[in-house]
Amino acid sequence: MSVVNHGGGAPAGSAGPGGQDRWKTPFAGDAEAPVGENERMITGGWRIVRPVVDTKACTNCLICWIYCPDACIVRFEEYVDVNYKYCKGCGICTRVCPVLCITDVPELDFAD
Amino acid sequence: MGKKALLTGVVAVAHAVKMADVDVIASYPIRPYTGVMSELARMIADGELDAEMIRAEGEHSQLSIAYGASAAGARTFVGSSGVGVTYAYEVYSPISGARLPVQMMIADRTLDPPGDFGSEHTDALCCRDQGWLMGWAETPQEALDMCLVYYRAGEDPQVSLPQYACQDGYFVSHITGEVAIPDPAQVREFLPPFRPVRVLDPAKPIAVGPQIEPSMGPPLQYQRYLAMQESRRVLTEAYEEFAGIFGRRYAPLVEAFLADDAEVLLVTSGAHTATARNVVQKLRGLGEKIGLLKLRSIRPFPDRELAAACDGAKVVGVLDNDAAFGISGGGGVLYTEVCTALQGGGLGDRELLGFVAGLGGEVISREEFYWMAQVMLDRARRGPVAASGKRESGGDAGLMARENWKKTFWLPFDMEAGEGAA
Amino acid sequence: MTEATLAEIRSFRRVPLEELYVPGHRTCAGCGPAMIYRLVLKASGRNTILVGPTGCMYVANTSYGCSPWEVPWIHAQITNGGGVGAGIEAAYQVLLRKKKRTGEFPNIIVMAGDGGAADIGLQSLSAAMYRDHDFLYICYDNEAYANTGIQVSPTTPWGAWTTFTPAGPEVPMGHKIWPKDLARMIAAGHPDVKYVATASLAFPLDLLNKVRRGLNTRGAAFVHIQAPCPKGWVFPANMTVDVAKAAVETGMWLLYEISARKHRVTYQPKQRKPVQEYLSMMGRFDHLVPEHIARIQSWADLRCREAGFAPAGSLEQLE
Amino acid sequence: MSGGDRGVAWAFPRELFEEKGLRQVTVWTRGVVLIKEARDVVTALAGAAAREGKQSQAWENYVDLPDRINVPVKAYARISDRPIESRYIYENEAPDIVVVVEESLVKGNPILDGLRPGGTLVVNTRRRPEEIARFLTPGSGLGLLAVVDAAGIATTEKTLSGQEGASDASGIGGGWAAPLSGAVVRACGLVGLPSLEAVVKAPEAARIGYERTILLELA
Repeated sequence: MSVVNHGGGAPAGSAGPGGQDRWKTPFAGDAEAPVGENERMITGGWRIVRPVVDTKACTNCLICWIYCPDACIVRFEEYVDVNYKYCKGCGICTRVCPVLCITDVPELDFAD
Repeated sequence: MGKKALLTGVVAVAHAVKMADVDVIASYPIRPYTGVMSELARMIADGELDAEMIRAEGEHSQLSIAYGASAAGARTFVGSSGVGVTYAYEVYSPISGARLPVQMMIADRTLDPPGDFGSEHTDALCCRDQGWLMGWAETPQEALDMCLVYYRAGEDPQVSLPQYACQDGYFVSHITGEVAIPDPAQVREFLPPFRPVRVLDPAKPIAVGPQIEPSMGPPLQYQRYLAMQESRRVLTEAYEEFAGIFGRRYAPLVEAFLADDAEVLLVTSGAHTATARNVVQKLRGLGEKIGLLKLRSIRPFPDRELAAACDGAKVVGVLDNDAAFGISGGGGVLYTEVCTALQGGGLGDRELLGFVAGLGGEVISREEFYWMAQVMLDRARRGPVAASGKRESGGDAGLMARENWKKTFWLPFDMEAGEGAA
Repeated sequence: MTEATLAEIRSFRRVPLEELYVPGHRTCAGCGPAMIYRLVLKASGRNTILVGPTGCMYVANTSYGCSPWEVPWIHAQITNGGGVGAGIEAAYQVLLRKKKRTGEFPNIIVMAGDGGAADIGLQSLSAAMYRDHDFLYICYDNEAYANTGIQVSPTTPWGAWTTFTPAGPEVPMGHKIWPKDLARMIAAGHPDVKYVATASLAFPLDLLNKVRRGLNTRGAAFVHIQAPCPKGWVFPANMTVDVAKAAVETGMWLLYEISARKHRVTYQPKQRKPVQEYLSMMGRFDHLVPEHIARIQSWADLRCREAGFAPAGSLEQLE
Repeated sequence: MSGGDRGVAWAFPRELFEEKGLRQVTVWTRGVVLIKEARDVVTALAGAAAREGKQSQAWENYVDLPDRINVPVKAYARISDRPIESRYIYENEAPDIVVVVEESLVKGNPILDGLRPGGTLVVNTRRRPEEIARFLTPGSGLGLLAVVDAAGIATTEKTLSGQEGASDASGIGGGWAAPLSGAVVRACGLVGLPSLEAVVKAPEAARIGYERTILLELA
């Protein structure tokens, strides 16, 4: 958590009881805008099933990309893949894929 | 140099808003504050002021517009009265929580019922704990000056809090008084352009007001608490600098009148102070050791300053122009505040009385202030009330009776009923 | 104020790659409103300020003091999205005019749910539309107070089950009031509003372009977007697009725009499907009996006629 | 909590609060159509007094407002050589001067209530003062009755500007208020005529009003 402390705010970085981080609260609770991803809310652990793209079969039509609510379809030159750090496993990409190149696979089938 | 004019409180504030070069104004009509907005609309129509004036559809939206505009970096002005003030209640804490130094002028009006439009401080005092600076102006001059001082203090990065600049409706808002209108150059010297601590700007994106986790709650509220504490110093410095630039010196938090050797002190705020001061002065002429303390600031509440000023007084009376039903002590808001402020200073040696008066916009007459003074002087003559510790250990029946003496009074009823004697 | 006009987007490949609504937010898996949020920011670009009245898209997105937006965002109360948007707009107008700041006038977008737009915040919305502030107000309509646990809102369909309108022996249809038609209210009653449209997440290019047209309009614009809610409507998270599409194909959600006071149907199904196909996709309509469904069918038929849909079958004849 | 057996012994020493040199002006008018004229009279008199270095205040009675067409309403001014102590005693309790903007108000309205003994009444009318006197309460202590045909000297102005404590963008004293204020000056010398002429839009009308005022000594 970044510290933005304007005067009247909590003492910046100063130790509250126990000298804990909880005193380092941004000014008025403002949140910094994220860059690229919001690491304060990693949602990959939400998945029950994992969408797996057969990248060879993918036609790069971008339908799954446009519909992903979590911006987790990653575009490459000739195919797409999935950002598993944030993918919640909703299954929309699998559902909308016109060439059926995405498969929902149980998360526990994977070691990682 | 500036010039002098006879102005009402609302027009005096409009001049201050103009000289503060306010950017966004949001209006909604309700008497008696409404004249400030017609005056500002005229100034815009006549090319005297360049500002966006949004005719909002209610007070709630007035404050919402102010919230957005201030977050986008604009110096912002709104106002209201009575139930208009309470209608906007939802938005007060978001504004102070986002640390946006919006200024709201309140020309007091009774909350319904009674469905009249007389002045009563209840409307503003309902909002006293929302994280806004709050204080009362006694005259149009004070109203103008308070507007400038409040922008200056509220926008100070050490404070970053909104401000309720209050004045008694009709009394201050509508009666003309002589006002020294400052020179714009003086105002520019005193009040620098608004430099917000952060702005909604695509070039520097942030999120204002996100949801938090509970552990962020204590420090976030603590920030606001510290800012309010800090505002005592900032206000004091602002009034000091104000005196240097404009030549008008104000006691920043508590204004004492004939208080130095007073055995009896009346605490007031707002317009009726003028009448109270008149009565106190006459009684001094008769040899009574009575004085007056006017609270210029209610938030922050000047407890230390008040306690210091009350040191040595046998009886402290508190005028409340507000209805607070069921409140501790049976007086008004200020009575409970003063009791808390003075508790550390040997409360047992000093009697604290509360007087609720002038409700519904009724004039607080000289007769009423005179009676309040007589009640206080009578108590002072009877000597100090023993501390409750003594009572418990001593078991003195007389002392117990004294502790049960009536402490709070509603005027004119208790006056007419012959209450007041110990 | 000179501003670049946002161009029409004609294919998925032309949709901006840049993500301004980044991965990492606490919205449901399969969330319709989140999908809409992402598309809206692809349409508007970086020069945007968002106003987020209380609702799912405030609470879920900013949970625990974080933000998933690369553009500035500010919370508004559920009551006052219109007012807060108006204040930001007024500030930018005057600060640029008085040269207190430099740069471009931003796209100001209020993203309100149906409760914040059609119910408790309607006054604030109406007043802002009436005053013609230069901003875009979007209602993402998930047809209930979803954040608080699915309570009825003024856009909840007749016959829907919500926690405040459960179906039971005494009230077999559940909710028994027909929904407010917010887009038509805004269009009919606010003469200075120059652009009003409805959109569906199942038609993303249409949605993107309607958002852009709203932003390109000088003055107030309003876009009403149906936002299927897998939690509240009770359907599997992977079905969000299917449900949205079915709403359009059955005439339960109509796509049109009103620009310069001209009403234009922007999409009409060639052969409108029975509403039963849409209703049966969702648990919130499970309790309905055939006579209820017939009533909903009549309602949909009426609305399609009012919206200027060509009679069933006539489209083929025209082509 | 109970009070004592008896109240505090007290009697209000009214004489202690006499404000020597304070002059109170109460103006009666009719709502909406003639309210500006009443407001202008008190504003002009207070403004003229301020020019002379005096303390002054001017205001409308909020209990009478918002005004409705023809309803009797009041406006007030206070002028003093010394700081005004009764600034927030809202109504004039004992006017020295009563001004009636529209003549029919003398009938059936308590215009002379509280009048200070020997006080002055100024009425805008073409009638003779004796004719007006017929409608006045006997024993009111009125010392001087002044009449002026303000309507014959100026025409009324109508504006919504200046309501609710705002300033009046149409200016002060362009209508009946100028000759009426002139009559006040003539009747009791509250302020000097040059000061009045300096603050009104129609100084000529103020002077003519001053000159054409007819005085009737009573009491």
